[in-house]
Amino acid sequence: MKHVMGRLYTSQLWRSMFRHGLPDSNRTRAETIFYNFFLHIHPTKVRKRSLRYTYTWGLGGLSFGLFIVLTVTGGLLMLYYRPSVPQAYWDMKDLQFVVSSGQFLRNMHRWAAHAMVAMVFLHMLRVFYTGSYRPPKEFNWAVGVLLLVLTILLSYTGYLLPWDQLAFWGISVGTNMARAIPFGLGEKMSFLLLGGNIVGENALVRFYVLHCFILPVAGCVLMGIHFWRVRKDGGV
Amino acid sequence: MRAGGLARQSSFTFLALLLLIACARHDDAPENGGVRQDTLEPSSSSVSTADVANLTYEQRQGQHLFLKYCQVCHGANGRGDGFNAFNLSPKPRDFTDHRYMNALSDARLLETVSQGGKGVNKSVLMPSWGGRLRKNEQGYIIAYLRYLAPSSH
Amino acid sequence: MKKLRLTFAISSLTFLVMLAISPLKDFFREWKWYQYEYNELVSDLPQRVKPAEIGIKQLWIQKLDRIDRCVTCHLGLNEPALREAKQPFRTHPKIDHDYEDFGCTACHEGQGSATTYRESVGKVVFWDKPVFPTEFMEASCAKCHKEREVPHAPILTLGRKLIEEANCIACHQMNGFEKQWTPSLDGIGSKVNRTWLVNWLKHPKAYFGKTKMPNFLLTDEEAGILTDYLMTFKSFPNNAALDGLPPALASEEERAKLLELGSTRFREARCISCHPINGRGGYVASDLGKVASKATAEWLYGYIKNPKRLQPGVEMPRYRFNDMELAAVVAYIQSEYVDYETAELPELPPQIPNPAYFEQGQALFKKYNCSGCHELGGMKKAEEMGPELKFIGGKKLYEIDFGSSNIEQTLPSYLVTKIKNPRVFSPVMKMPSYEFTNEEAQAITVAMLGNTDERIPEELKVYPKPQSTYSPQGEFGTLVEDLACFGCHTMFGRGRLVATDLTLEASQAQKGWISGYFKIPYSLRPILTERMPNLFASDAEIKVMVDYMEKVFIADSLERNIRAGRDEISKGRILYYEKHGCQACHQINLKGGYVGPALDNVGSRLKPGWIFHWLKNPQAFKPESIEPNNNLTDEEAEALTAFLMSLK
Amino acid sequence: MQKDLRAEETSDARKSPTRIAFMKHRMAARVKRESEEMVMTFPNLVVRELIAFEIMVIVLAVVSLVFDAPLEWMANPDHTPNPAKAPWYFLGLQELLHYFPPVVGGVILPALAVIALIVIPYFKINIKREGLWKENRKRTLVILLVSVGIVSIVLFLFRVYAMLIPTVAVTLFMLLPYFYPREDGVVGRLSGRPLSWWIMTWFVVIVIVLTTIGTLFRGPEWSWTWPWNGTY
Repeated sequence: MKHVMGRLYTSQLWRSMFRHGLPDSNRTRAETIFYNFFLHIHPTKVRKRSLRYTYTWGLGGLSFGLFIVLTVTGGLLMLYYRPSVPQAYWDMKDLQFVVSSGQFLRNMHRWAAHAMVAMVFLHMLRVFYTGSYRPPKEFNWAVGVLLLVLTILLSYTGYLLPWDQLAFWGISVGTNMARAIPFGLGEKMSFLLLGGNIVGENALVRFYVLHCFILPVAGCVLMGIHFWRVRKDGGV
Repeated sequence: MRAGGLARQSSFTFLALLLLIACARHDDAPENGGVRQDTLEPSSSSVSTADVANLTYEQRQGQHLFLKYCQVCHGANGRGDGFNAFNLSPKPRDFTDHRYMNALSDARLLETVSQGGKGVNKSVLMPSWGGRLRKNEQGYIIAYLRYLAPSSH
Repeated sequence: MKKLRLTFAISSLTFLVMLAISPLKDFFREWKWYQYEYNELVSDLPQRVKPAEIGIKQLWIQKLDRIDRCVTCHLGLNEPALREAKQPFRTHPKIDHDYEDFGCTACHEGQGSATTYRESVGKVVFWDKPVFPTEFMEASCAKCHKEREVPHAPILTLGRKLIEEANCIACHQMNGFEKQWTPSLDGIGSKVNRTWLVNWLKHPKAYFGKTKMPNFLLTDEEAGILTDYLMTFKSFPNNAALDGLPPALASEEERAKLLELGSTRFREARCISCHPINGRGGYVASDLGKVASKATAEWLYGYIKNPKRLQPGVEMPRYRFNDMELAAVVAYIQSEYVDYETAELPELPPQIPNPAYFEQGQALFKKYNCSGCHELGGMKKAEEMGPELKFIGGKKLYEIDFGSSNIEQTLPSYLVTKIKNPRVFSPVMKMPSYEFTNEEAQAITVAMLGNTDERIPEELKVYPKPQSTYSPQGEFGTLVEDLACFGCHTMFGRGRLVATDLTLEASQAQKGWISGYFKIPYSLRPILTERMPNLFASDAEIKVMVDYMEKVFIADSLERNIRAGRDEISKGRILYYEKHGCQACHQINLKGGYVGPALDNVGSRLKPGWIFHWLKNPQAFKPESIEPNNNLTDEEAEALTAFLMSLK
Repeated sequence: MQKDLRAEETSDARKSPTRIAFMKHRMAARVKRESEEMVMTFPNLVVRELIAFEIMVIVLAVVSLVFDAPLEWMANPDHTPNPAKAPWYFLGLQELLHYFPPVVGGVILPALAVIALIVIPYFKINIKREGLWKENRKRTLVILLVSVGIVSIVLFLFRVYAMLIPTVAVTLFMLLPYFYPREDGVVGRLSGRPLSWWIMTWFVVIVIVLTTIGTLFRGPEWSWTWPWNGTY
């Protein structure tokens, strides 16, 4: 057994993918981090202090974890969802009744979305109360606030997609709030958002595109910046 | 030792979770259909409502046809006591006679309804309904006759 | 480090297990067990039944835009071998609509897309249309069938009839119903006495059990005020006035002399063909049992003399009585039809009208939308309408206020309760009580549930026949109006069907017989209580009517010459007695059944062509007739006709 | 004489703007770095992150298996539910709209909050994060009472008790170290809190209170409804 594994680890195919040996010495452990695309965001060594959960609670990391869960479940849900009236609603029913694990996927997506809003907000509180927003991290704090706004917008745009009473009136109430912005700006904004004056098929398509493409891409870019800055400012 | 504990622990968690899920998604037993009456007023039981709930679709349709075409002679309850019965000789058949009715096949009953007494060597006073009632309507009537005299087994 | 590894091991294991549960749950879905059970069931049957392939099945009904997955579990719908099997495997009864063309939920409702029992029968919060219980099933027929009588849907048909009779559309907008005639209240102050009106308003059915007037559940005070208000309306429509009593009715003695004549005329006029007396008799008009305690003698006299003058639109014939006969009939009614029970009760104490009674009475009249049915003082249109019911069947549960009642929260149960007990959900509701039985309330509910805004393709809909616009002109037209023929007879699709459809009368009956029948009507069927009244029409009037009928109520295609030789007659006699057993229903010389009309003089009553065509296909002329269609050959029909024509 | 010059390692550039030590003539330069214990990222951090992620997904999966995501009736533009509620994270805002005119509740206040959040780090006041009551105690008290008074009067005029009560409560906690100075315990800890901390806490408390009220305590016509009488 050991022999076979040994052969595998030394084969050219394996070596072409993983350029480091088994992470059994500090050198190979360091290599594991910086040769790995996904792990290279981390430094090879971290302060022991920052491993303490009670300091960061891992809230930022978990927010990102939720984002991953949402991306995966959301991607799968997109396979069954048509953003049109009233198909959207019947697709929800089909997810519930016919699609394998469809209800589970939708539940995961829904609850993870709610959790993410709360998680990002809590992360912001943690950052504030530990004073981690102070210079030189002020810009990263601003990026973080924008990420919170993006998270809420993502959740909000997704709220309309099932096209049920809850969704329709939740969104109607929300956009009516935006209409209060003076100088006709609110009217313009809500018209832009809804693609019309009422929540209808146009709004559904717009929210769908915002939810599945524009906002996630913007989020990814900002997240990249956010993580990069964390690392540069001495974080994990 | 530790591995055993782990296995026990994880299997316990798994079972607990399954239990949780089973409780949450418990499917209700079929409820009794029909409208519950307003509790503010004692409900009056109505015969025909009970009939509707107890009879199958065919029997209900059959009952409706029976009351229109057959009851004048055979009576509303199929006892052969319709208001026109005493003008007739021989008397109309009593459909609640289990022994007699159960001995007749569906095909025979259908023949009688469709061709009348003359078609089956019975009294000509029984008209033939083949020209008036469609095949499935005759079937409904047979279904209702079977309801009036359910087979005894 | 070891602890970390252990935690990692446990969490990874749990992680994988958790992610595996959902696919596992999917694998053991409810419908699969039904399919396994079905396959087991059919493998035990003696007949060969194809087992089901495991998997979700659905019917896609494009024209109705429905997808029904009911067939996933209801697997035996098309298998005659499973007629007695338990649900969900039982065979579907054979009906005119194949479920493969119409799907399941179009008729049964429920959530067609669902694949679990609970969700598919729809007893879940966010599905408003759970599967109809059997007693409401016929509501679905109403989605497409807009005609008055829906075949194979007796409950729906009854419901529609009740809605029309109760005049629901006086207050509620609903498609497909016509407003029923209701009496005008102008002149009511000169017609009835106050005591009667108070009692009537408080409980109409106590006076006349079959009245269409509902009980508005008025308090004593409200009834009093409304009565005072109504009693102020003394003058009749179009300023018609009562003539006062003729001298013949003025004194007791004079009246007593007339009683015998009155009694005879009352019977000859067959008043009870339309008016019941203490509940017995016809059902077209109001009960006469206590009419002398209700209406004044002046009014009775004026009304019978010319009904339409005091009550425009009423379908009461103007009998051709002379003044003496008229006074006699009124005298007879006055002596005979007295309400002895209330007469013995103490008179209501003299009323001191509330000074504001007129305004308050008018407010009550408007509040209860009395003008929805009754004309009064030019107030013709209904002012306060009830809720629109055009689409009541599609009403969502969140739009219904169940109040504090604890009935089942479904639309049918709401409607049944509301119809039976109109003010149960909120005391501010104004709907009157019609005292419907449970059965009637359910029938009405069925008819209402069919009023949905569901989109149904036009080609599936069945509409009622368009309203007949037949309106005879000239002398005949005046007579038809005056004698209120449409009140009982139908002509060219217009009128009631209490009596014969006259559209083909002249093809049916011989001219001489018709004239004779106008003079002395008699009952053609031994068991009927209603029959044609003697209208006391003059010979000239009869001639006008018969001549018109001979010209218009006739179809040349029904003429036929029948050979009536001895051979044919004896052959017909054999057919009558020995082959088709006609004597089971028809009497000749007092022998035979009395389901159909007696045939004693049929040879001098009917025309041979009519008999021939009727025997060939009775329902072509009278769809509701229960006469069997014996599929006679032309030869047989001619022989029977010959036999019948020999009965003079 | 040799005096140790300590170069503190900090990420706070303002507090120690440079990391240059000024050396006197002939002084031996020896910078001692305060060493902090470092560990390898792999596996220490990576495995911990994975565990956290896994536990989170487990919790989510359990929740998803037990509670179904809501799906109500199909959207019906003709029938407004009573009350019509936005998603829960906007219910604080909706609650504000109940009290203030739309422009104030729906635009000015939330915009102020977001802008304030973004600009917090750019105001370099009290960068050392000294306790509220460390200096100028009298002046601070007057300013505090006046500003809280103004805010409270405005809130009282609009009848916004849902904000007034938390405001007063937070102020009381702020005043606690002033009137009962202690070194230790809760009061001792509170006395070390800077103004920015208090403002953020006030903001958070109000967000939580308003969101909770909007979510659980509002029924038809946005009237006060106890959660045990049904949530909407």
